[in-house]
Amino acid sequence: MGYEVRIGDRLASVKLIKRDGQYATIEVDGKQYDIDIAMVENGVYSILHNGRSFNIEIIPGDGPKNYFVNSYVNSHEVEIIDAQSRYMMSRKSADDHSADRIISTPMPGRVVKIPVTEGEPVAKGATVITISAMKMESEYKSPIDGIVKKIHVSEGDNINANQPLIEIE
Amino acid sequence: MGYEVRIGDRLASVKLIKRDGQYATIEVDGKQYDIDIAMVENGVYSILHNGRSFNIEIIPGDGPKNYFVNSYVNSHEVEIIDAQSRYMMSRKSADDHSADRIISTPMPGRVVKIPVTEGEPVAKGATVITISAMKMESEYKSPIDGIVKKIHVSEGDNINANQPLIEIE
Amino acid sequence: MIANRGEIAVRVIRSCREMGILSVAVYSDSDRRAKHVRYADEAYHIGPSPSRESYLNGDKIIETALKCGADAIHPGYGFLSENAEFARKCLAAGLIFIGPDPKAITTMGDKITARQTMIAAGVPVVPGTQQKVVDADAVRKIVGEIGLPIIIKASAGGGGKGMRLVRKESDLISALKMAQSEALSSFGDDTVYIEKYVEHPHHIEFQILADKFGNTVHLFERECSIQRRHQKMIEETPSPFITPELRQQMGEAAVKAAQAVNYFGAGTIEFLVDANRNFYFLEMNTRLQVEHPITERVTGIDLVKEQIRVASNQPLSFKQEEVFQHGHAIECRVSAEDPFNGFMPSPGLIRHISEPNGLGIRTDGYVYEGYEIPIYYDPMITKLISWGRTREEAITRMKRALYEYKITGVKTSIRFLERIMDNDDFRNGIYNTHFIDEHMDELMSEAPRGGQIFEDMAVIATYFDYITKMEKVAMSDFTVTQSCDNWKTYGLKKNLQRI
Amino acid sequence: MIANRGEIAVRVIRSCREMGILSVAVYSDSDRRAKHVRYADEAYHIGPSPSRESYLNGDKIIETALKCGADAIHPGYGFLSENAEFARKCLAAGLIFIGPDPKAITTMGDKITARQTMIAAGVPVVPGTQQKVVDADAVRKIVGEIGLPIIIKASAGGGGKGMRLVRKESDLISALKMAQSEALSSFGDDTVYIEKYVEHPHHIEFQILADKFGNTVHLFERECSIQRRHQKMIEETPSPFITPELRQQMGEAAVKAAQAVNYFGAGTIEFLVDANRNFYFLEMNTRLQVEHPITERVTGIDLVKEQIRVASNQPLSFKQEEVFQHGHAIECRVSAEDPFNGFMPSPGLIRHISEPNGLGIRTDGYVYEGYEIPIYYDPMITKLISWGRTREEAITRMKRALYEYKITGVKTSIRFLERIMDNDDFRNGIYNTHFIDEHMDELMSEAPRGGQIFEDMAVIATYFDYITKMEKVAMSDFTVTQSCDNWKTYGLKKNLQRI
Repeated sequence: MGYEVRIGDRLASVKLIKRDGQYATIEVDGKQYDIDIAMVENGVYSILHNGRSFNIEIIPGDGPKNYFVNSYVNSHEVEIIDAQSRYMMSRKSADDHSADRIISTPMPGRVVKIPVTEGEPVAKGATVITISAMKMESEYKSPIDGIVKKIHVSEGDNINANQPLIEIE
Repeated sequence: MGYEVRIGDRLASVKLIKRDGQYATIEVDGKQYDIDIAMVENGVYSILHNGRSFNIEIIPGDGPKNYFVNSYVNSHEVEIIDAQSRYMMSRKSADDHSADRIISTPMPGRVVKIPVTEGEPVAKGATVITISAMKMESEYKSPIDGIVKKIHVSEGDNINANQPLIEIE
Repeated sequence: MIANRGEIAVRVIRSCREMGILSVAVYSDSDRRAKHVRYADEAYHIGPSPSRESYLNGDKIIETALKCGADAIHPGYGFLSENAEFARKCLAAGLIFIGPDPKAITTMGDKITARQTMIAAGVPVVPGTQQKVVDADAVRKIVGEIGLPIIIKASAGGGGKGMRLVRKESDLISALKMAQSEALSSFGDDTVYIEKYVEHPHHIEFQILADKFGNTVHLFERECSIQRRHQKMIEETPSPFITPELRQQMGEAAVKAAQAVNYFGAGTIEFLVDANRNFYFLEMNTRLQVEHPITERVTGIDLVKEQIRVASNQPLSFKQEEVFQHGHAIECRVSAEDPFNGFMPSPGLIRHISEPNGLGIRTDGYVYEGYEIPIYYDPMITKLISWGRTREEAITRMKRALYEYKITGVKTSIRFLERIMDNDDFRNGIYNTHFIDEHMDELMSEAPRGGQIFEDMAVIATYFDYITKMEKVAMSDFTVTQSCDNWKTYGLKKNLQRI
Repeated sequence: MIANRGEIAVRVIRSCREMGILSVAVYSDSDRRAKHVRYADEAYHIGPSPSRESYLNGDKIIETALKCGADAIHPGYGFLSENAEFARKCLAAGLIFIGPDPKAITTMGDKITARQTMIAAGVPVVPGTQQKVVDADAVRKIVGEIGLPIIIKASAGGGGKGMRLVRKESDLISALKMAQSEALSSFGDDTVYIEKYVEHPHHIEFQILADKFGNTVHLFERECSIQRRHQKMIEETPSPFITPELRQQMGEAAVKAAQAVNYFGAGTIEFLVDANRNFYFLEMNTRLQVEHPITERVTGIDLVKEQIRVASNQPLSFKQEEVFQHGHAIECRVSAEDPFNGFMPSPGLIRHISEPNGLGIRTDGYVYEGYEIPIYYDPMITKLISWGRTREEAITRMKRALYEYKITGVKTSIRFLERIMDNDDFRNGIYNTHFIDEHMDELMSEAPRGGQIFEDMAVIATYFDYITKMEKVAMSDFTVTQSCDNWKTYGLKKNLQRI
């Protein structure tokens, strides 16, 4: 079973060479690792490789094949790329232009202010929404000169991470 | 929905009077409690009752309706008694005599010694199996004068809690 | 009753419990599941999630306290802790306010009055005006005396609001106008004053403790210069910067400052110390500080217990000459934020926590597995305190503890704090309040640590996790698809992938 | 390399990490998922689960150490830590053994030789024989000198095996025979000796630390009289029983005892102290003790780091007169056992842990959520250490911490320890080694605490949990039974009930 795995900016090619219970040989970009791997807690793996002890924690991310992965020294965003993901990626890059025009936030919060209305023209860089989270306010700006197509939220609403807030076209 | 709930030696009769989300009125042995109840962690409930804050942890026990329940000051064994349980209880008490003659342990461990063989007569109080767990050895004795009917394990075996080890008749 | 939330509410309840005092928590809508609600003996709802409708609603808090029969209110830090009006209302309602006399809060809360009081008491203050500054003439006059650069500050202010640094004479008038207008809009009062700007200062504060019988002691200093945007991030005691002589002088000045306002309870005198080790009174915090645990660690004194004892009219149980600094303590504030993405707040669900433990480690936090950090309050979720016989041991121990500390589900500042512990200037104790700004590039560096192998192991574990779950899905396909339609199998598949 | 497992392996790795030393763990079959394996930099498998095939297999451990390039072996406590043969083999293989010279282990391991050495050094020992006792005549002679009651002990022994208490003259001969035969079968050596039995003794030990340059210091005492079947359960320092004068005398005797065998590293001199405060050398433990953290807490000294420094030929970094006892520390050993059911061991899966935290609390443990405690090793899973300025504060803090400590999935001794903290005699510091036996009824009392309401809330939560899950099952019945057969629905139901 071979996959490509995206970790940060790197695209690694990964293959299971053999497996016998907790012992496995896995190839990453042509380099073979003989490992002893055990899930020790929910989502945490202990890996022994040539005697070295690694602990890797895997947390589901936003998409079904996206993960946040913590080794004990770094955090990574990791994605499994299979045929379906490749298809989605190609679609997404075609759609990219429009996707960029949907304003959302990486964290949950509360809508403080929406200084624009639907149908109103906005200049690139103009603030279209202000979000407050944990005593810190952040302003989100229009990426283009355009028109406010749709406003999905109201002032005072609580919002989730990555929720579409405002569409500009 | 009314049930009987066994807690330690007490049999309490419990009834849900009303419920609205996290607010509920529940009657225990005729006493009504208006509570605000929320599951805060997996299996841990926070209950507020007249302002008092209680934390109750519920851990599944050996049977499907058996639980270990920890309040912050005590631990209890609790069982939900429904029609099915009542049937099982009546069956069990009929079988009681024979159930008593199956030797098992409350904890996992390792079989150190079985000084008897199948078919051998044993006196009441004679050791029939020695189990070691965590550096401590425990001897289990025959509850009756009888005959060793069946030995399910061998010396050196690892055993689970409540696993039938030896039957005496 | 603890009129607060988060780690400080839990902290206060712990000391209550040790003293055999029943504790009462209050909570807002989004804090029903918070640890302080679960941990207290009693808990009462006081309003909606936004602070001003709950934790800042003094009348509701007092009403709740009276209704449940509470004897005293501990305000923690933040929220109503430095609100003289609230303190007065508590007293008027017959409740003990665990803090100083409201008059001391008022005096220290108005910065110009505080400066005047300190000058009268002989405590050094930063050169500048003693009176409010209204017009351009007054500004020019004072600049003529103390020279540039200066800072214009709001008298009612705090936390950087209504503050303007002026380096050039030509900016003076516009800066004055802007400071006044910002002061008016932030605090409803346009009174401003002027202080000489101290270059590359250290922010060093002294913990003081006083009873109602005239005994005032200090519990030595805390070095709080590791700050980002006027927010402290790391504190330590003793300060690696000050000398024993300076420590004694500053300690005496801190005691004088507290005595000048007839202070009782726990309080903190903040000083600026310049590169030549001249020190100046900056302000007084008339409450417990976030960073109080490092003082507790080196002196052994439980500050919350002392607050409660003073509030119940007991004298201090020790004298100045009985207090010593044993070893070295450091505190790191851990926040739910993404340091590598503009310190963006990161509220959300805590999936997993492994807390550090063992010799010389203390944590004061309030989050637990399965808890959802609300969006309404401060991002600080836990404080990690290390102690060592020497500063070096405290640092290596802190590194070890940060390495052990795992919080997942939300982004935290743990990795950023680790990098500060690794910084040579920090390790050598050579830093001032500009430390984080000056070292930002290095602290932000995305260079992978530990080498390629850690990255490959992350890839391997993720891959292994994925194929193992795929196998399970394949097995369930085999047994389930016979009798259930495909849509359900898909749902099951999705679920398994999520487990 | 740490030739051990459990909390002590984790403890040693922590200090290694703070010193910048890479750590190597070893593990048996059932310890693949153990915390020390996960936490160390490297980890190697050394054999099957039973100790004698893994953690007691010295040759395999040395072979593994040589193969991975380890410089030194820390033996922890238990297992091979007091095995002179193992220490010798380490040295012969060119490895540093982090412990004393093997000769010191041998001398102190043979109880008759240890007694002779102490008598020669002028350290008081319990009155009794200096030589081995072979026959009835020798027994009668010594009883004539010291009187009854006496204890007959195995010279190669320890931990209560081969030990016989004799109160009546008529039992003397049979007791001698039984002790000899038990000694032979347990240790392969029937050598026994006789000591006067000390009634109602205190078990008080002194921590000593010595370098290879002749510097020997003691780090004061630990009171270890709270025992059950010769197993310590709670330790504290300072001892509430001994006086400052006695402390000094015993400390000097402890240093003399260590010097008598040219001891270096960390070691413990155990004394019996009778009701009149006469003290007698009992034995020396030539390794780190389980209860070492309370000494670390009051002296501030990291004993593992000092062990490593001594082993790498560094002198002690402090002198006797620089060591002080600050405040009071107590340790509670938490075991996976059921105190209310004959202290039956309770291995198994840990479902949930909430650890206590905050001021003055330290835990040293090794279990985590999802970890399965194996059946092969000691039931102790964690140690809880509290500190206070006074003994009373340390006790109330310990109570608070025990209240916060939740470990579920296995039975633990936490509730039993809480009851000891509540006991008046314990709180007043009036106890000796018979404390647990004498208070067993009270400690075992099943009287519910907190009143009926806690029991009703337990009932309510369980009931609520059950009906909530039933509702979910009812909902899934509605959507699933249409297309799947009943057997599967039943399986699903069962599963939901288990979630």
